[in-house]
Amino acid sequence: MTDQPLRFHVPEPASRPGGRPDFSNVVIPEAGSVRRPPVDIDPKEIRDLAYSIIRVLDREGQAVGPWVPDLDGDALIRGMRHMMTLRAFDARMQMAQRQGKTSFYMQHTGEEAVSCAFRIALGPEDMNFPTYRQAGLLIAHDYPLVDMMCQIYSNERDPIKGRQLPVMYSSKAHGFFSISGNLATQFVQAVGWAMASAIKGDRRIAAAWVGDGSTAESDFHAALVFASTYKAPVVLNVVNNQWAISTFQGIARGGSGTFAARGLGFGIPALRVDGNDYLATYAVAQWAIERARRNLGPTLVEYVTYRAGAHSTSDDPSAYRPKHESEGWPLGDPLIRLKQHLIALGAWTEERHKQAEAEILATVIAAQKEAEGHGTLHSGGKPSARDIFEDVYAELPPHLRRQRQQSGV
Amino acid sequence: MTDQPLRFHVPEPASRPGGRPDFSNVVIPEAGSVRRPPVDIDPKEIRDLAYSIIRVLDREGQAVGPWVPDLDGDALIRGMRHMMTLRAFDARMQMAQRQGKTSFYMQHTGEEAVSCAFRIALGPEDMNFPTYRQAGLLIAHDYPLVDMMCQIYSNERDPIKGRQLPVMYSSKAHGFFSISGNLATQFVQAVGWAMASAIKGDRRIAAAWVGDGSTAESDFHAALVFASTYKAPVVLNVVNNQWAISTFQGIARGGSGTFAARGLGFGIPALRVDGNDYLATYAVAQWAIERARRNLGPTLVEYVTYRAGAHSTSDDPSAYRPKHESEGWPLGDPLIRLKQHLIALGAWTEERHKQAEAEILATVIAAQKEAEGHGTLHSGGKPSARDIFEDVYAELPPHLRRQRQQSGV
Amino acid sequence: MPNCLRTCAGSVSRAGSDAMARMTMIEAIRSALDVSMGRDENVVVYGEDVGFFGGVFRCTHGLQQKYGVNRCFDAPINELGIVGTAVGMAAYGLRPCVEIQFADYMYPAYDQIVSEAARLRYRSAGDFTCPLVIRMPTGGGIFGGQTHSQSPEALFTHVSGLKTVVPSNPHDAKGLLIAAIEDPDPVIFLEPKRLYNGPFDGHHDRPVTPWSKHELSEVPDGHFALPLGKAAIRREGASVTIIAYGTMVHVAEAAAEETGIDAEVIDLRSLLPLDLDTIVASVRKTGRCIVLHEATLTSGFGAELTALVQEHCFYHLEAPIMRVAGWDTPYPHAQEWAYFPGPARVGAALREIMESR
Amino acid sequence: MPNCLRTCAGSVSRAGSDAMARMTMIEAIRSALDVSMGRDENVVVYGEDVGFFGGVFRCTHGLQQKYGVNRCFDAPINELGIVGTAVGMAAYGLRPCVEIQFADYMYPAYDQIVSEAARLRYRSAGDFTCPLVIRMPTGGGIFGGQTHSQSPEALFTHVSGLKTVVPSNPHDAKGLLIAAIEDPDPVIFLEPKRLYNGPFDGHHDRPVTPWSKHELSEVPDGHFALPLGKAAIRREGASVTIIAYGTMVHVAEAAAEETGIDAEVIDLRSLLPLDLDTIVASVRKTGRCIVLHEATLTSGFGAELTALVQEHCFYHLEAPIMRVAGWDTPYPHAQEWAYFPGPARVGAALREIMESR
Ligand SMILES: Cc1ncc(C[n+]2csc(CCOP(=O)(O)OP(=O)(O)O)c2C)c(N)n1
Ligand SMILES: Cc1ncc(C[n+]2csc(CCOP(=O)(O)OP(=O)(O)O)c2C)c(N)n1
Ligand SMILES: [Mg+2]
Ligand SMILES: [Mg+2]
Repeated sequence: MTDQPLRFHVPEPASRPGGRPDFSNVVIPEAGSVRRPPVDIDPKEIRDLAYSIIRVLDREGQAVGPWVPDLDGDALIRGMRHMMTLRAFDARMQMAQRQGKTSFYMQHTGEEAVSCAFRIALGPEDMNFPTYRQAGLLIAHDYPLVDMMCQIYSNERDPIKGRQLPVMYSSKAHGFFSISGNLATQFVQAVGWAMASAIKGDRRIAAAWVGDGSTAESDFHAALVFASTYKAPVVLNVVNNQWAISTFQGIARGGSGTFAARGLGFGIPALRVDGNDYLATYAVAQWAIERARRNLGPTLVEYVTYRAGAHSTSDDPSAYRPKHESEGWPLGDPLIRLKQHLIALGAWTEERHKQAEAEILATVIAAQKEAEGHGTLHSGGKPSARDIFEDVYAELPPHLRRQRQQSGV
Repeated sequence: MTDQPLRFHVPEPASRPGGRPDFSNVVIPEAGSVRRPPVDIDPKEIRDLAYSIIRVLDREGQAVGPWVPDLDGDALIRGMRHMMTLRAFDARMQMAQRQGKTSFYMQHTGEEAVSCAFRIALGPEDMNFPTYRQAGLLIAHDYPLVDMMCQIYSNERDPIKGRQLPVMYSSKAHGFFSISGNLATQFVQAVGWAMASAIKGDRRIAAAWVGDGSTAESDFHAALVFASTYKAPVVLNVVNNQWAISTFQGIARGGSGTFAARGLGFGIPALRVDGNDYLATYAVAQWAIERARRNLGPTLVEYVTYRAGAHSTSDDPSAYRPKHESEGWPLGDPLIRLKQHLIALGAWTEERHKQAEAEILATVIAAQKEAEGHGTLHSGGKPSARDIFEDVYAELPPHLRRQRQQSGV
Repeated sequence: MPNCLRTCAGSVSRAGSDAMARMTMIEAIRSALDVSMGRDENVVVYGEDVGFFGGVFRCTHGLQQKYGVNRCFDAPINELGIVGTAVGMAAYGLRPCVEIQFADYMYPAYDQIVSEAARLRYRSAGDFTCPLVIRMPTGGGIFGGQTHSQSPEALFTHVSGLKTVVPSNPHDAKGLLIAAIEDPDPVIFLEPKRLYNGPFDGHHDRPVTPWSKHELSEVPDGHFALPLGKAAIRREGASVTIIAYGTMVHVAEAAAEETGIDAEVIDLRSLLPLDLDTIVASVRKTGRCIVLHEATLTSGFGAELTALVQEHCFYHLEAPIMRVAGWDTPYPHAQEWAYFPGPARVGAALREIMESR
Repeated sequence: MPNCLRTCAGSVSRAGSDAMARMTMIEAIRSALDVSMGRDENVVVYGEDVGFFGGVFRCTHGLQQKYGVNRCFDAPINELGIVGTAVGMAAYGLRPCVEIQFADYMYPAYDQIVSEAARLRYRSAGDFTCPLVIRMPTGGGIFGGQTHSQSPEALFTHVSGLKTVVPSNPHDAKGLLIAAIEDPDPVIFLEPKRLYNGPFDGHHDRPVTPWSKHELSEVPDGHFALPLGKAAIRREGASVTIIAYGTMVHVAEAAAEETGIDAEVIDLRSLLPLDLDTIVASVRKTGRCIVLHEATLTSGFGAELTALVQEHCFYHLEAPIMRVAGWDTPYPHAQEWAYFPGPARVGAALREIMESR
């Protein structure tokens, strides 16, 4: 017993607008310092990995330690180009939104490595259940940029007929599940998809995606419960980019120290990885994917990264975090780090980089031009108003037929 | 990669009807063997306690080790009487249901120690958010048996006016929150109540209750998230009685080994205790309550116990578990164990026990008689049909006034 | 074919044996699951206690034993997870048919139902689909109190992308459930639990009749599907139309018998899609209409029926459409029979509507 | 008092300053929270991004700075947890006023709202109560697509124990929100987000008018509460009654102006409790009725309004009641203006109903 009154505790970020960026609480182990256990290890033996950060690229751009993946120079250059494409794509679409060509856009700045590297580790038959910040999964799988843009413009060629907010892509053929917009709902669906594959005795696995803030949602818990119980062949990805709109990750994380730790309470092996390190991200993804594929069950992976841009085109981060916070982010920029590594490898030069940049920009601009030929949100080709009534059901029921008639379309 | 097809995994209990009870997977440490850390210890230091079982009473009925609580003989005798009262109450109400005096009943057999001991450790101003299997919280706090029975009979004296299923008690004055019937919903409400106390700078704490099966629910996760983030002064109790109706605990627990482990992913200290050991249960409750009171935040406690009876009067466990499984339960019966301890202490005799049993039965029967004087579900005094329309809102709105009129009551 | 199914039954599609058997509603549901699992190995069944034990109402009894633990299994108590994983499975290509133990416990799954299952086809323009059935026992009359008695159908009919079905007898339960499982879209399948073991006319104080005495307990043994969206006229009448579904169909029939009023009783069977044609034809004929349900009145499905009837039959109506429904309160325990809209209330409404104008 | 509030405003209770100020809807909501927090230290405000930042729509801007982190704070992204903890706080004796970032995200909290907040008083016979306000931006018109545009009011009006309020202007937003916070029971407070910064008449292709040009942006500075359950007549008329709420009030007014039809426009303000007297008096006078809402048609709140009007005004109706509502589909993005029930659709309905009979 005590005579002290209780006090309410609300976690606060280290710094706010006007303050200096402060990441002193992000403990970063040396590259190469975290061990690489075999994939069939007893989860109990690697609980500590949920509190560390697996890193491969050191400060000099060298790949070091047990997690160095078997990616050759060509593969890494391809990865580099994927990330550069995503960044160029973001820049053009952000601008297109500012120009009023669409209603909304969400960038990936600083997080490109996560989805680009993961996609390379995954098989073509597998399925991602992404959030709105994993377009790298499409780009690294050669989904046409034009199709992405047509979706963003909600134009006549939009594969989903103008029905969804920009960036809410869907492509079964590219292993990219339709994005919901309701946070975390798909995390548990990924587990169900993986269960189905196991029930059928197939070989396909699923990858679930969620942001740091969204781990607080109930669907995250449901996913862990079902994945743990049925040992579903699924990789449970948490992209910790430090922010959920204006809310710092401490609000969702509470006292656990890391998001990876959430897995421990379910006996799910959990790894934490430097999400700005393309090689480490790939290596960890590969490890988790192999576990799923070998029927060893789910793995939880936390990607430690930083959302360098605004949450979306509706957001202005200077209202809630120091203006230059991103410059203080200790894990750097994924593109610069991979570029440095490629140069250190001798597989790349500043010149080739500039060339690639120009080339990629040209490709993106060409795609944009083609997409805009099919219309933008407010002008040119549009999906039909009849499309409002289609696909609610496989067949139009009588009441919708009446309504469509009434609508005069 | 592998050529093996995936296989679906569904956990199975060790034994089914026709088989022999098998609890070989329940690892039970020696009484007295688990250390007792100070309440302000860093949660990181006691992660192992989530995988052990704190026990005080040894096989000879001696109280041993660091968790022996400061309960004198009189206090223990009171505890004994609470548990005996609950068991007698259960027997009478079970019978009353069989006699058609009410629609439904749920027993506590084998779990009496958990709620009876916890209530003694809690303060009078604190609030429990119970499930339907913690009537010990009322009995150990001297809530009138007659009132409980009137609720069970839904009669004219039912404090909640016949509105709820039997055993869904409610008493603010006795720190017993209205039971919902929807599993786990109240777990997170307890956290909110505790947050409110902290916001106000009060000294009251909350206790949340949930069953092993119900930890799978989303509200459990929400509770952990909010309790962890706001360091709410709450004790999060999981009563693991091995079964959720016909479903063994492995379905909810999955690969984690224990339910206490769930707390670790949130940085919430988690203890596991022998729920059939009145002393250990009291001691652990006290430890967790002190943490809350001293503003050190939430504690998760898993009570390892066994549901010796049916889930409810609608259930027949012989359809899904070995008929005599309860006899194989390695933690014994809480009443027998405390009785043995009291006798070993010299504070109790077989004779006094028999006497007490008779006395308690007489008290329960007298209460029953009194309660039945106010009616049972199908005969005698009833709540008014007008009560249907009251308390939906503080004031009767016009549409309900019209409906009441129409109903002719 | 039983006599009372003679109208609007739609085309019954049937494969396999034409043999008939007497079944309770529980047996009919189990038979539908059995037949579906036998024909299509993509059909999987899970939920709380549905595996080894076979469900608290025994609707899945024996299925795990017959089809294996891969096809019928116990789920953790997390309705969100049950439906959420089922959405993923359906997207994979399975046909999950999951059970929510009581409709009162579907709320935790509501987001997955509304935001996910119902909209997947639409938002992916057909790229992904969700052939999923969610079964749940519904309705009162068993002294279940507030959390074992609810009728939440209006919470589904308001959601575009869902179909909502409520059988009133074993025959329909089997035919509709098979159709639901074979449907390419998510179907909410509400099972009036008071009907599981016998038809219930609302007279709680009279002995229960078993299904075996009711002609609609005669159910085809093998595969047969009833189309979703076709109502049945259970009783023909000229003076007033009663629109009902589930348990209330039997209450309506009883009230018509008892009052001697020549009421036509429509059993909707499917609320969405709705068989508006049958409703409109009947009300235009009778000129009077009573809408019945157990669910609370305000914003209940009866409101929609009333709105449609007044829109389509305005010039034929001789009296205001009346609604008889549960009072706008939580479902009470002790006062169940003062709450339940039984034959007395329906009879009173019949008499009142016949006096109008 | 602005002219268009002259009828049925009910008794306005006001304490403190009588000074008036021009406010947007956002400012009015913020002012209501500010006034409430200032008067009663039991009022606490939380939700996703509502603390330091002040909410994605800025409705709570400055409150954390003014009242401290104990009274206004950020919540984890878990709507169940937000409402679930608020139920516990309300039972403790606080008056939580929580924000759900968009109404489209309330589904995860639906169980806590329906099974818990709404029934706590009832099931404990008043032993525990739940004075709780859940604010949420609702409705379309901002190119928000399916998850930023929904109008789920009917999912609340079907739930006994809840009150549901929808303001259409800054004046009402403040008065109703203060009343909601002071109410002893849970209140769902739906904020039509298209109205946050200006009245919107449905003409998306015309320049936006700011609130400052609208007389209902004149809002008392200090405390004032509008009673829940009193509608307002926004436009008097003799030929037809339009029942609307939220954004659709402005659409209705525009359609009446444009068609020149002498329509009476009722702004419900509170859907439950409902001001049936005002509705009935108006429809008995006009003999015609159109019900409007943005929510999908089937089982929308318009169905309930239609059912009530036909019940209470049957003998006064000259034509079927018409409903104009969102189509029964998910809310599309590109086709927003073909979907939104704007002045063209309402105007067509007005013309059609005037031609009936
Ligand atoms: C169920 C639900 N609640 C709230 C929102 C509103 N919302 C959209 S994004 C977002 C923040 C998500 O943060 P995080 O999960 O960290 O992902 P990030 O944006 O950082 O990638 C919020 C609160 C939503 N879309 N869905
Ligand atoms: C939300 C919800 N889902 C399902 C149920 C039905 N149900 C009642 S008790 C029960 C089992 C609970 O098991 P457990 O949590 O272990 O508690 P115990 O009965 O063992 O004390 C179930 C599934 C319910 N009451 N609420
Ligand atoms: Mg984030
Ligand atoms: Mg249990």
